[in-house]
Amino acid sequence: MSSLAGEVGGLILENPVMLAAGILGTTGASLRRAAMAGAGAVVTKSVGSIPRDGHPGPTVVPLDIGLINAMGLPNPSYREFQEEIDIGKTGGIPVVASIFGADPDEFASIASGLTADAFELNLSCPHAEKYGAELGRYPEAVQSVTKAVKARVRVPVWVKLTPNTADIVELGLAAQDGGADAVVAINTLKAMAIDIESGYPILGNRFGGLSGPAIKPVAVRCVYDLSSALDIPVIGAGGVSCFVDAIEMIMAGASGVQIGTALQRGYGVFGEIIEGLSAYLERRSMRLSDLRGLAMRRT
Amino acid sequence: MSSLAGEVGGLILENPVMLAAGILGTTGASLRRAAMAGAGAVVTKSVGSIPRDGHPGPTVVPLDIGLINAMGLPNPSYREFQEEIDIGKTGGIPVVASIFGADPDEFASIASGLTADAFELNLSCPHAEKYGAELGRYPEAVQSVTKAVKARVRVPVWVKLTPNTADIVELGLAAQDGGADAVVAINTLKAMAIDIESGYPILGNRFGGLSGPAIKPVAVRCVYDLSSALDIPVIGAGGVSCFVDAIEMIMAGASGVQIGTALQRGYGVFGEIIEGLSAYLERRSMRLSDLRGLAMRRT
Amino acid sequence: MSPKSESPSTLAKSVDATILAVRQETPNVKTLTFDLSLDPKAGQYLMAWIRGLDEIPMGFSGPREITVHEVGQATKALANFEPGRSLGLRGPLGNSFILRGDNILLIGGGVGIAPLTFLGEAAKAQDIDVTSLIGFRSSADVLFKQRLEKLGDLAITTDDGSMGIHGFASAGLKELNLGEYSQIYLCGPEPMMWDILSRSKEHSGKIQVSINRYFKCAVGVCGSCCLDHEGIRVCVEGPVIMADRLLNSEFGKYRRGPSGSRGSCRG
Amino acid sequence: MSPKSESPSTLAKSVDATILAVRQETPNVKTLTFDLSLDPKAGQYLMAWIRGLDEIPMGFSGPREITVHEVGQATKALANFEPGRSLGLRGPLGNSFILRGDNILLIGGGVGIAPLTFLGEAAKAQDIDVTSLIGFRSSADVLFKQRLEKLGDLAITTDDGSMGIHGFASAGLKELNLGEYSQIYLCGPEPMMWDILSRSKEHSGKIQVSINRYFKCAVGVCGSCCLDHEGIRVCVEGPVIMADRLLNSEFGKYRRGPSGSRGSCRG
Ligand SMILES: Cc1cc2nc3c(=O)[nH]c(=O)nc-3n(C[C@H](O)[C@H](O)[C@H](O)COP(=O)(O)OP(=O)(O)OC[C@H]3O[C@@H](n4cnc5c(N)ncnc54)[C@H](O)[C@@H]3O)c2cc1C
Ligand SMILES: Cc1cc2nc3c(=O)[nH]c(=O)nc-3n(C[C@H](O)[C@H](O)[C@H](O)COP(=O)(O)OP(=O)(O)OC[C@H]3O[C@@H](n4cnc5c(N)ncnc54)[C@H](O)[C@@H]3O)c2cc1C
Ligand SMILES: Cc1cc2nc3c(=O)[nH]c(=O)nc-3n(C[C@H](O)[C@H](O)[C@H](O)COP(=O)(O)O)c2cc1C
Ligand SMILES: Cc1cc2nc3c(=O)[nH]c(=O)nc-3n(C[C@H](O)[C@H](O)[C@H](O)COP(=O)(O)O)c2cc1C
Ligand code: FES
Ligand code: FES
Repeated sequence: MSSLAGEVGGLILENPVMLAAGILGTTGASLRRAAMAGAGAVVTKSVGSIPRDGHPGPTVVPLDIGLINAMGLPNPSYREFQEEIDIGKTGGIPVVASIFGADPDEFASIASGLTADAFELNLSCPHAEKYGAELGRYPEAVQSVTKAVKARVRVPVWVKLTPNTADIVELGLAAQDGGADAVVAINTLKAMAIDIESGYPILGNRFGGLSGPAIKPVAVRCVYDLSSALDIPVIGAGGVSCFVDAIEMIMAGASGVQIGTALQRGYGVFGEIIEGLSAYLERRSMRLSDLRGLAMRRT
Repeated sequence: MSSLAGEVGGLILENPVMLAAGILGTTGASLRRAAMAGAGAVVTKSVGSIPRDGHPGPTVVPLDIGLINAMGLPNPSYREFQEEIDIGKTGGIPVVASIFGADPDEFASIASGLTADAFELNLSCPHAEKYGAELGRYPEAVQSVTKAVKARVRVPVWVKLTPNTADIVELGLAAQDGGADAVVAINTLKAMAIDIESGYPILGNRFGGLSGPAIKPVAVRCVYDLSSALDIPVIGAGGVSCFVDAIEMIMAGASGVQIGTALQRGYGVFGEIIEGLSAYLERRSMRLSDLRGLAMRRT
Repeated sequence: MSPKSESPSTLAKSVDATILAVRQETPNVKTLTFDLSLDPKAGQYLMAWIRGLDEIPMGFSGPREITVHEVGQATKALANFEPGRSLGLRGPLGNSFILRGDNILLIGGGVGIAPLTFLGEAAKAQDIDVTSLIGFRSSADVLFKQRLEKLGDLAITTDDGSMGIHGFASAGLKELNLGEYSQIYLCGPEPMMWDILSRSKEHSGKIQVSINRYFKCAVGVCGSCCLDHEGIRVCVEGPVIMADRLLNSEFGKYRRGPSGSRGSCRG
Repeated sequence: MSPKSESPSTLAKSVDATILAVRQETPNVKTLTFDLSLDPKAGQYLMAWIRGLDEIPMGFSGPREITVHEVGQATKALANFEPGRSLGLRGPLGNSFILRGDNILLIGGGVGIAPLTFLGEAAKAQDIDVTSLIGFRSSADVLFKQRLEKLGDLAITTDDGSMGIHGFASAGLKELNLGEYSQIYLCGPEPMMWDILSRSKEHSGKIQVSINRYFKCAVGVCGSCCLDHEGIRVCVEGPVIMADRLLNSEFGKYRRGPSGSRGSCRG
């Protein structure tokens, strides 16, 4: 069987398929379960400095084309969260802590208060006031937050980028300049759904973030653009539901692939994607590195 | 039957459902056919100052969730196009000329060289170098282009906005400041698809614009945000495929609705949407104006 | 854990339903009947969208009804809905109770009686013998007494002795021989269920338990409802879980609140 | 025009096919056989994606083959594909010829013979009588002579008289009584088809014509292929169109190029 093992963003992984931030990442047990289902690494729910209950319901709108969510970054605060990370670690694979804050200091203090295999900076959640994309849309903020965290931790730092921008490459370059070990693209697209029976916006928070199959073409484009312009690795996320999607992301230049909304189908997606990827490589006698960025070489 | 007639962006329309720019809008005959199928107005293919053949094929990628296209603004130039507009006019409804240029002067000179019921300024095509979103992502450019066209024509001027930005409201306000009579939201999302058999980006132009059901939640959010912030009307476009979608757009604040990708199902979509809309209003004894912006009033 | 063992998540969209009737069951419990059926199986639940306020999980107490216990803002609002008012329903969601054998026992308390009654009625329609043991604080809180009496033997306990056996539901256990029943179904407040479970471990292979956790997405992605130590996504793999899987879980020990932080399971 | 009269557009995604065999038919025409069938009906087409270059429409000359006339960059590249090489195919697209009656006539020229031959073979399999009239520049250009001979009567015309009747295909018309045939199928260069049509207007209700326009999207949205004056989307409502709809159209008069500007229909 073709080996899928290798380095991704400063971590050595059994395979490049990971659990995305905020997906079944609130408890150590669910992180460990993703590990047991075959994930190469897991990213936790984004945690901040104080406990948050999140937005009122509905928090999701299930659609044929994907999901709109406005969870609102519920989390028990990083202080209470170390325990979950430690339980997650018993799954035997790297646990990446996703964190969010309102400024470089808050990010840095959370990062220094947690022990994890890597950090992912959520500079991209589109539906939480003062956090996420409200900072992450500005290259200067991306750079300064990255720099502040890098100065405080010794593990790899990934920066998760927002597609709600005219130029994601600008944001990626800012992360790189700030010293990021990798960028993760993409978080959700700012979106909304209205109930035509009542006229109410469906989400409790009125608007939220679109994920799932609908955003895959946007994500692939972002990964391609970032991979073409950056020197650091790009980790792809957005609508990956099967091994074909994973290959598309890798061909666009992704070093690793994160799975979010597809977990609706259950933890089995990890096995399916990993097996599909291996079988594809074997059938073509290719290595993973042959696939990576292939689309950039096809002209 | 509930009347769907009313003013939309300075035009009096039989109904608010229109053909979107670039969809079956290259010939006068196809514009007229949309009119005969029930459209309230038609927008032409975007025309520029010199003939363009467009990008090499593939120009579209059909997906379950929508379509990615990179036509590349093929058009015979505005000089040759007046004839098609005139034929389109025989359909008996307003014909809106969509135009594009690289700067305010080019826009203005095209607009003054054409006779149409209104102009729609394409400041949002995501896949043509020097045109569309490459200008339209900058509020200053949006404002100056709008102003230049407004100074030269006496008919309504609509500005079509790009969702490939961190803040579409900024762009909408710029259009309003420039004197626009309405904004149209949204054009396509910058996107890409890669063939996993060969590694080639599928589109001849490598990347293109995503349209169809996938982008409706993004479009609804843009329409809602714009309607909340602007004084001028907002015309909604993006993934509207049935009357339910049209109602959602109108509840988000849209004065009119444009149909693009759904024309894949044939011209019959106009009839379906218009009938569905009328029946809905009648069932609830509501007027169109009761629906408009309802979501903003539901808190 | 093989993927096959996971129940597929149900992708239900919100539909608009109108309240046809509201029945006051006890001082703080009401049953709402809808104008449409989501065709649920007993044990499944829906997400009830109270527009402008919140969306909360509710079990079915019948094919087109839910029974609401007023405990906070959302349940109070729901309980105050008048007939004719509409709301959004997303469901049916989750797995369901599975009928096994021809002689079943229902054990429950509080509003947990709701799904059990729905199940008992379905069982009865299939000629299965139904015995029920239900516990409440006081006689005023007793729910669905008549519906359950129609199904077969019914034992009631009250904490204050105002009706039936004096004591917790577990007090009624003594009068029953659990070995007799082909399957046992449990739903009620967590401390009560835990009390029953810890006294009947040897039967845990035939006890189906409907449990509550904090649900947000109800489609199995957000992680809010995950149950330690297996990481069971209760919203899609539950709410019905075999008792033997619960014995070594967080169940009866703690549960998570909306932020994900651990708290008392009495909440 | 009622929506019912429109053929539904076919949403085909690109599949990867490998060339199994390449047959040189004439000096500038080759037939490519694929390793898979898209299960087309005669008259339908596919979009052939020559990776890195272009995507172009091609009719089927059989269930798993296309016949390519080298006229420009894309067709030349395609004709030079070696067996073993792969390409992307999107199809089958568009409507198809419809067999009517038991005695049909095929009239064509150039590479337009390709879909007619596929149709004739399908007709023969259903015991329909097939007569063919085909026209070429010269004997070296004659295509599918053997395949058509097997089907029934075959008349050939050449512009230079090097084979068969001397003259255009219309010269062969005189020898046929069009009234005899249950249905007539036409495909070839536009001036030739127009020539035939204008000489057989009284039969236009039973002539099915496969036409070419400039296709870009092939899903019926871009407007590139629309035919005046009805605005027929040839890519999804065609390529086969009844002759009576063509008589008052742009057909035979002009056609649009890639920019949408009108040009000669000889292009
Ligand atoms: C599968 C399932 C089925 C249920 N069936 C019923 C039923 O048939 N009848 C009934 O009355 N109640 C039922 N509940 C409980 C009901 O959902 C909560 O009582 C309700 O959400 C409380 O909302 P509130 O705003 O009124 O109270 P709050 O003041 O918000 O909370 C009161 C209590 O309810 C819990 N709770 C609040 N929100 C949720 C939530 N989204 N998910 C789970 N627990 C929550 C809190 O932990 C707290 O302990 C069920 C819960 C689940 C998970
Ligand atoms: C429904 C349909 C079926 C066809 N079937 C066949 C077939 O079986 N065999 C065959 O050899 N040819 C067929 N053609 C024609 C073929 O598509 C063109 O010859 C080819 O696209 C030319 O591409 P090129 O790059 O080689 O030439 P170019 O130099 O680009 O153009 C040469 C000529 O082909 C026409 N053309 C170019 N591109 C297209 C296009 N995308 N759509 C339509 N016309 C185009 C141009 O108008 C020009 O007149 C068919 C066309 C259509 C519309
Ligand atoms: C319910 C839900 C919760 C999410 N929570 C977070 C989060 O806490 N932090 C974060 O960076 N991204 C979060 N995301 C975004 C995902 O990690 C991912 O970037 C996005 O959903 C696109 O991937 P997908 O299409 O595979 O879901 C969340 C997404 C969903 C659907
Ligand atoms: C094939 C195609 C061509 C298009 N051409 C144009 C164009 O020329 N000018 C323009 O402003 N928008 C163009 N658009 C964008 C549409 O007008 C519309 O904004 C977008 O497709 C979203 O609507 P839809 O989802 O209903 O298609 C085009 C879209 C498609 C799919
Ligand atoms: S409630 Fe979100 S995973 Fe169960
Ligand atoms: S080729 Fe685009 S509409 Fe026919």
